[in-house]
Amino acid sequence: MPEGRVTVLLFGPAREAAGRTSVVWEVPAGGLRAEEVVAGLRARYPRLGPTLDSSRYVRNGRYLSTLTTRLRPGDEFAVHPPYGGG
Amino acid sequence: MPEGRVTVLLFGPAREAAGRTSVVWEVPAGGLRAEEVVAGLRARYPRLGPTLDSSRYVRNGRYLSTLTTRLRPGDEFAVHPPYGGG
Amino acid sequence: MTVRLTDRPLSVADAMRALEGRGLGGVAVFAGRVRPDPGPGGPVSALHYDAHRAPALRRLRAIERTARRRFDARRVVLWHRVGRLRVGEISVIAGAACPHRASAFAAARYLIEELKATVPIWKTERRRGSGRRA
Amino acid sequence: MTVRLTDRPLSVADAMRALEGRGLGGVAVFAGRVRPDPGPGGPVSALHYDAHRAPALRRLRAIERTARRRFDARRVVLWHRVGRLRVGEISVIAGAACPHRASAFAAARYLIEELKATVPIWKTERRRGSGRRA
Repeated sequence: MPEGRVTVLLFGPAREAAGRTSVVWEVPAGGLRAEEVVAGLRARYPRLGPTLDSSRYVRNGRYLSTLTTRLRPGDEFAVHPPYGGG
Repeated sequence: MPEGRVTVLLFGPAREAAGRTSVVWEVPAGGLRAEEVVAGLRARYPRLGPTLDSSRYVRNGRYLSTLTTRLRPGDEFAVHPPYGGG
Repeated sequence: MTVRLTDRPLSVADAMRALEGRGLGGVAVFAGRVRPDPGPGGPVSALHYDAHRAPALRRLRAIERTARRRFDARRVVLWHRVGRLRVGEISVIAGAACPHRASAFAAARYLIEELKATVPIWKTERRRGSGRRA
Repeated sequence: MTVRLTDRPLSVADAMRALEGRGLGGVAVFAGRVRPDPGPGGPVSALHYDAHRAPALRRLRAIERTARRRFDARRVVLWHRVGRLRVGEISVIAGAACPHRASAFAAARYLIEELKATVPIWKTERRRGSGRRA
């Protein structure tokens, strides 16, 4: 995973709505908060909106309790829609 | 099954205690009640007593609600100790 | 066959095949195996199961019908082995396939509980040591 | 393996072998199969499952540990398939072997309910007809 980028993972309905399983996100000089990624996804993939509203967010395998969390280069940021295993 | 006889079936613990799976019982001229068979089994196989106390009795596939029931030649009379399948 | 009393080994793979069917999203299966219970006469080395065959089969079929009606079980297996079983062998398989998983679990549980309580089948134990014990 | 995320077909016979063990008298297994649910886009012809692999495996192992502790489950299988599954194929197997049957049922039920509620696995449907639907 290159420095300066965050890998955004899309699963299940999020993957379906965006038409892709991951997106590479550049971390700007001023830093990047999780909520900025979510807003960016919403703008870039309009069909993704409803899924983003019902999703939880995971940074490096940990659920985020707030989207004001800062993401760092090399982070994995995952969109978890409601689970559907079984 | 010959006329003039009842087949007594012994299962599970009753079979173990009596050392056999069935007994042929003659029906005397005066007839035969279920309780007479049970008393006879008790006398003939002393180890069978406790099992007989906890058993139910079945004539031709039907549970008997009373042991005063008369058995007829050709009947199948079964001793059902508490069930143990599974 | 939905209900079985057999002296041949029971196979869960066979049971799963018998429980296949379109639209049956949940399959729950219970298998009972002979345990080496400790006891005064030594651990169990084998069990002997016998059944009063005709009444047992009638009762198994009645349990099956109730499971179909009460839990919407579309496929049922209720198989019991008879004869001599060694420790570890499967004595009983109770399984149900239903459209949904909650009813599949409830049906399988019902099948095995009813079998144990109401079907004329008996087990007698063979222990390493003193021979026989009921 | 006690927990699995695999793109290979799941086998209940394999699960039963993994659930063998001395003294385990009760084995309960749940298998989920792909249903041809009706829907606005036509019946489901296939499902696609994907998982967030590392967190999913961690969570499966945590569920397994709890089942062992809470229900005295001595053997556990908690297997989920990923990738494309056709109608009728097995998506999940949750099984537990315990000394007694009541705990085996409770453990299997716990395993599947926890998996569905807490493990990052998703399914998306493929329908005959309009293509995709979440």
